[in-house]
Amino acid sequence: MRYSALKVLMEGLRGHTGWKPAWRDPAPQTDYDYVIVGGGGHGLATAHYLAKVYKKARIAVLEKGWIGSGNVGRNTTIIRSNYLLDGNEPLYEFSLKLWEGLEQDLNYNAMVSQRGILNLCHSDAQRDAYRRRGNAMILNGADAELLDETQVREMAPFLDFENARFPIKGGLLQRRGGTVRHDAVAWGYARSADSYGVDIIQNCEVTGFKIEKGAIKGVETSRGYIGAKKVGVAVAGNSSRVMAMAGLRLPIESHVLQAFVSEGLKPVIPGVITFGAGHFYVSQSDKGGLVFGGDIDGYNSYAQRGNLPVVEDVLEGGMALMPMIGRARLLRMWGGLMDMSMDGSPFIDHTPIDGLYFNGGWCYGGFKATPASGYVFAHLLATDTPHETATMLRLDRFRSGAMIDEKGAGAQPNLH
Amino acid sequence: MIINHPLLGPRDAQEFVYHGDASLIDRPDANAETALDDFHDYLYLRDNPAGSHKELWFHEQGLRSWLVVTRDTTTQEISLVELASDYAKRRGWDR
Amino acid sequence: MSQRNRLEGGLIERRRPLSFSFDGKSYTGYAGDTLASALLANDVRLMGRSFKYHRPRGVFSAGSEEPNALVELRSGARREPNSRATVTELYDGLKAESQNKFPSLRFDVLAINDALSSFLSAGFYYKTFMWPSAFWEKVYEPAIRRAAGLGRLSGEEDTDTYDKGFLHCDLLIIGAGPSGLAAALTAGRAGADVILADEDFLMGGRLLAEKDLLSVRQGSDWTADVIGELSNLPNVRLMTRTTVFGQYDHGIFGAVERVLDHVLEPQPHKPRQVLWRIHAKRALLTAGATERPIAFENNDRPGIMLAGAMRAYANRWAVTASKDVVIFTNNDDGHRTARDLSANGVNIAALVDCRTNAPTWKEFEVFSGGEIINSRGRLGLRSVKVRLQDGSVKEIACGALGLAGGWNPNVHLTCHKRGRPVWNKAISAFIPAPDGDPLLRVAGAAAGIFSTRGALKSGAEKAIDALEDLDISAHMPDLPEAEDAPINAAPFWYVKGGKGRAWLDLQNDVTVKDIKLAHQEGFKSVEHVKRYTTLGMATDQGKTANIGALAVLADLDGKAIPDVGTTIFRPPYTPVSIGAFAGRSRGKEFRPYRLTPSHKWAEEQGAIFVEAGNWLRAQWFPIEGETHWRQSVDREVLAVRKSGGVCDVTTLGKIDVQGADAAEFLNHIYSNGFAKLPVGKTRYGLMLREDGLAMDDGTAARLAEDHFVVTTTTANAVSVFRHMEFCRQCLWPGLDVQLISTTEAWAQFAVAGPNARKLLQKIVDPAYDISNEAFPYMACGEVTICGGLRARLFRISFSGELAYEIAVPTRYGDALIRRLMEAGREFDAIPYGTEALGVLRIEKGHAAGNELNGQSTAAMLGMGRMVSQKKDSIGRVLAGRPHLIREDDYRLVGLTPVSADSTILAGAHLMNIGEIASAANDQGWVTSTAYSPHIGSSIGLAFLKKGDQRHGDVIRIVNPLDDGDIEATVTGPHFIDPEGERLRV
Amino acid sequence: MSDHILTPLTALGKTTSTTDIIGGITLCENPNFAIASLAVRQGRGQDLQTLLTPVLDGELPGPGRAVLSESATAIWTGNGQWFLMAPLSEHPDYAAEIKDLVKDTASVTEQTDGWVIFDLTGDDLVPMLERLCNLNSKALAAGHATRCLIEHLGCLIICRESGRNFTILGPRSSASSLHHTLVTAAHSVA
Repeated sequence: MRYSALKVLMEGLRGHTGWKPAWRDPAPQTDYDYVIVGGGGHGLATAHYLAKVYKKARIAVLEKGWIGSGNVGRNTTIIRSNYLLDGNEPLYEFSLKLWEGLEQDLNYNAMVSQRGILNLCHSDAQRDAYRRRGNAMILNGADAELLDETQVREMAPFLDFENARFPIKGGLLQRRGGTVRHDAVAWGYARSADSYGVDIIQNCEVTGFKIEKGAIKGVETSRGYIGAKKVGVAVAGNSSRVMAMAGLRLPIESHVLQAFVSEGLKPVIPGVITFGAGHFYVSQSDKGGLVFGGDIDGYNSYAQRGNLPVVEDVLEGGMALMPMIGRARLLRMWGGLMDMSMDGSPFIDHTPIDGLYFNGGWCYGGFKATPASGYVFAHLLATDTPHETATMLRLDRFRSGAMIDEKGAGAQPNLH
Repeated sequence: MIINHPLLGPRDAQEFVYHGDASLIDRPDANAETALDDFHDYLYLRDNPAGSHKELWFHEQGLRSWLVVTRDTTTQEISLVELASDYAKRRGWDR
Repeated sequence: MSQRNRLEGGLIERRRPLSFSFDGKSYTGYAGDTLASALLANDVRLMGRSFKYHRPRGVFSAGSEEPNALVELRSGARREPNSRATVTELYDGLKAESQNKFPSLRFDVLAINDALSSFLSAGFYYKTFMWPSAFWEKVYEPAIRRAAGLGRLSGEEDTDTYDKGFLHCDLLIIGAGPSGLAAALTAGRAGADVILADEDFLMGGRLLAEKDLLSVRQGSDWTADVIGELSNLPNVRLMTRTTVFGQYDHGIFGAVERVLDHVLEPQPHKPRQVLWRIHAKRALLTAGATERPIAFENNDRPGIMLAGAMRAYANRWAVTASKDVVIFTNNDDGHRTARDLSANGVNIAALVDCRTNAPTWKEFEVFSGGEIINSRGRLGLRSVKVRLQDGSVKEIACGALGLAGGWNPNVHLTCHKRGRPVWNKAISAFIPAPDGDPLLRVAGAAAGIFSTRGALKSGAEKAIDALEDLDISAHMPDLPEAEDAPINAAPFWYVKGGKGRAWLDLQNDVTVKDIKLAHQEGFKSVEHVKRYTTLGMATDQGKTANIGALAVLADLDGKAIPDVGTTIFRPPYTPVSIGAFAGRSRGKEFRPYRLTPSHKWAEEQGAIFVEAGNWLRAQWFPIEGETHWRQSVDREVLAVRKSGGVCDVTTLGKIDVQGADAAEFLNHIYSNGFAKLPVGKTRYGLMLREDGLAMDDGTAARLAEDHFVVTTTTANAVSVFRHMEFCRQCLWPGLDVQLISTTEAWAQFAVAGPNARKLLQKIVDPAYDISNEAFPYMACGEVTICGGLRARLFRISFSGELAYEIAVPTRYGDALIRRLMEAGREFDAIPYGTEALGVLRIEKGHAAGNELNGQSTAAMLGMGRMVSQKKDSIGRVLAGRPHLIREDDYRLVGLTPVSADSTILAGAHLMNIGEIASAANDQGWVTSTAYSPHIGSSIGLAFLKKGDQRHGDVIRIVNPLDDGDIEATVTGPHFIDPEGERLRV
Repeated sequence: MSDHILTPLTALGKTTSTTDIIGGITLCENPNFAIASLAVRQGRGQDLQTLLTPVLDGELPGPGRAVLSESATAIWTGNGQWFLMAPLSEHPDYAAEIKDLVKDTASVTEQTDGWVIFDLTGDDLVPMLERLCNLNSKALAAGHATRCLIEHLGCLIICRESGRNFTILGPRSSASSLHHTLVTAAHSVA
């Protein structure tokens, strides 16, 4: 069923009796050509592109709970491609281009809103680093602008310029950055994948892999055994748990990242703004809530909740940057499980087991990468060769020393 | 969170800095044939368990002791806290 | 003054009238009123507009669960959007505006949405606004954003102050209703360290809102007695106006105390709110219960509210929403409301009870087995339509309708650690899982125990229980006789049938139809339904909405409610001001300052300061006639090269390393060797991370066989010390070595330039020979200066000139800089700041932060040979990985522009001449740049692929960000004195 | 130390100590403390104790404790680590004194200038301390001494009399920020 303004109008007149389920609720078949483990944004996007672009069939997405119940439904909805290193930037720029065509591709309005992302800088060294990054972005075909203090004032006059502990010296602006309605991304991909015949199977937890002579044969699930020629795993914070069932140890730790939303307010904040001298970034949703976040709690965790010190740290940053929000109220806080990798960059690669592929280590960069991640993972599953934008995202890069360390923080996940 | 320091008693986790899996104490022999692989596994690979986890915390805003904390990563329950130096010595690192 | 709807009695102070205004109109209320009760007293029912359809709305509750009566409180910079009128304590001069309306509350143009509602069904926006694609940001979204949102922020800095604090107790009791008070009494008498917190400005909870709960005496009297006793107990802390908003790990609770929100303006220095972090050994949740409505067509009009709230308004605030009231109930509690109101002289036009066997009363008519199926009244309720048991329909005129759909225990805090409540059939509600959390027990209505007697008893029992964990023995106090009747609620959630809309989530305008539509479209999981319809996402977090939606879903799936699932709550319990979380850390106090010992003196010199981490450092020292920073910096640089200058370098990290094995320890943490460093000598050292990349560089001076002083960069002082402690305690715990930071203890100044020695010889006491022979390059030692002051002298250089660093106890730093400048006058020595320091080190080719950025190998920095292969030092092994030792890796080089007048900018990228600028052709980037008065042009340091083999080449420096594209010659990184002769003179 | 010509400044950048009286609270910078840190060498704990007993007329304090004796104050600062404090005027080169005393049983480091020291007195300081640091302030008794965070600063707090008399050590370079914090908190509760 195609969505359109006319359709909405007609259904409105006939009491909405005509709307069909956005996706089917099929029982698992005995075997598939492709089984995607994880019904989050990345898994569903992978299924969509596998079916639509790579014309594959007999595809299933297995989700242990309800689709979109992971990080795609619990993040701060930001999209951007303002990365520095060649290992990352092409992938995220590819992702941003896919975002720009998403509504038409999916026939679903995920409210991709390119109102810009502004990274503030507070020192000369920080500006030098941003110039290096901005130039790298442009050289990779992305857009970037380096603003001075005056230009930042024009964009965001409500920032603290007069009484700031760390004065704002300027910022790196990517106008094509912005936000997307996060849940709708999962739903849009699910609906589209379903329309191409992909089986989306909810409440189906993978409990083991069947591996014979170093090759994958299928997966054990809470709904029985499902055979598969190829299995792709995209389970974010649960990567280590799931891959351990295949006997693999990963260069990944699971950490909690908290996110916050305020009560609804009339529009006050134009795009996305990030503080360069503290842990705080913010945007305002179409419903009016200030959506913000900061740093991860910093210790290994599988509990989808954080603790107060980080909340205070984030909001201290918020008040330091924009003291006008003091009388706005924090409405909700929640935590997501980040698959923090050892260099802060993701993996999209085959594993030592034939037919078993891994997509993870996204840290908190996962949401913005959803379309590209799905696309290039589908490419890898379909062709067994890495997509041109993801050639360096290998699992063995720490052995060779080819880290992709944007922050230069070294082998410590909670610093990325 | 509250970390029950073996010397100081309960202290707010805010005073500590987290470092990661306590296996980082078991630094491989740099002169072994397999040193490169050993150090790779040591520094980069993690069990990352959902459950009991031995991990390193540094009491930066306190007495600057490194601790080995045994914590359940699903419930955050802390079952054991010991001085890292004791833990390390017990594992034979007393040179 | 006319308070038409004010009744007799109540807990308000009639002797203290307060004047206030709403939407510009003035009214009067009494001390003890909330804004909501005062408006109702003045017969104001219309208080707001809903989020989506802009429907007229009035007050719905008497507490923090309020979805409708949200106002903009106060004005100017203090304007506070989305303030609940129901918990806003009335004060003299209070000003409130209604919100989310234009032009006025009575006439709001966006009410057009209501007429178009059939096209604005749940999730409609996901299905449209897609064509043409460019229109979303330009047309559709701006319109949606303008319409959305609720109140307006002032856009100005919040002028009030906030504070934070920490509390510790044995037992934290959350909620001061019957069970909370009984618990506090029990624990207080046992001598336990108790905190009793309540969000209300009076303690007592439902006891304040009810009559005849306690048969012995009036409820509020017992309450008064108990509070009296508790306030006299030194071990009990009573906290009113305090919301415990969240439960965190290990018994830590977040609470916000609204210290001065009930006055016009806080006094100077006094915080408006305080955020408390409460460390409780045990906690008891006695937060009571929230009444739930019954959904029917047009159940959202001003005047329609929760029955229990009506009762509270009548009993506590002596107010009724109207003189003619109808009650719609599915339980006996609704009858209690009707009787209390009628006893207060309110006309109960009818009591409609969906149960067929409802009790009857002489005071008013009861319709058993009846249902309310619709209502009238655009801006305020005029009548309700009742379907009687026999099917006939009757219209009843009334100004207010009370809904009594049973009660939901306030389980919120038990969910904050992901605890899941369980279904209780007897009261058809979710209650906390029994013994779900040893740290947080639950008593009273919050545990599903609705009778007053039960509440009192369970409160005391749970307190005894909790204290037992702490080996504190407590005993059952004498509790008053109290009502003990069950409410006999029949599970009845919404009226079936009817074509119109029946509201579940009043604020977000989610109706029964929306839930059905979501379900029809495959959004069957509760979480999907919430997210698709926005149910429970409003400022009230669905406190009165979620259960109704679950009931609708249950019917659609033909399941029982618990089988459909539950929705758990996240912190905060009610929304908390962002300012409170920040506390004192705002503006200039966001983070503490660190000031150098020469700060005072530098200020006197008119120095310009710059933030370096938390440090403030002098950036340059402008003198008479200098109008541009470059003039000052060039002058400072040239002066140092020509004669001499002094710079405060106290900010460098200093770590005292002592012990028999100190040297062996340094051998482990530095990649180069230290074992053989003689006493009285300093050595440059490079630290790698275990992954083989450069972590930090600095010097180590050997003051004695068993004593070194290690310096780190300013930026890495903390992390390097942490790393060294890690190595000491975790990796080599057997070594005899002790570490302590002395960064703060010593004021340290660099004295640099050809005349540095002459200058210092005027200060260092004659007993110490610092001639080139006696005190050569890299020497160090303890000396005395100025007639006997202990000092440390290091002959090290960052500038490339003959240079020393001299350190004295910090308290003498100010005196020393003054003495140094005085002694330097004859050499025209000048003070120089961090800018000149930067230029000097770039000219000399020293790596600093921009090069040591955590992405560089020793080889990239030209220090590959420093990594000793003879010993086991941190990072040596992994530094040998193939990618890190590849030949074509980046190398540090110098750059000078081909045309001297062009400027090199840090962050520009390098391309080969003739190749197009692209990522594929990228040859490297410029790390640091400066104008070198010594060279007479802009210069730069850069990482260039194979740079060490390309000295002399000309290369392109592209900077698309600023449309920059120039050519430069590649040189070695040392622009001055590559052989280092100047250092040794 | 002989009479050199340089005049010292207090951590707050003054030539004399600063005192603030806010309500019933008196806050006074105390520049007259010499501090030497002590870190026991491997396996020399007993020897160190023996050498120090005369100075402290007693044992070195254990975790969370301080010995407030006539001649010197000893504070436990970590595993096998202590601060020794004595009047600066009488002990201008305290670290050297102590080193001569303890010889090679411990590493000694001069810390006199590493800290700003505030004496805090009043009838009831608990409400103020509750606003400042995450300690059970009302339970602090004479002889308790512990590290704590005060407004992002790692401090050391010594209780001389429960609720009424405390000494707070903070990093010297942040003396004015710490001073501002203490004054603000005092005003907020005064």
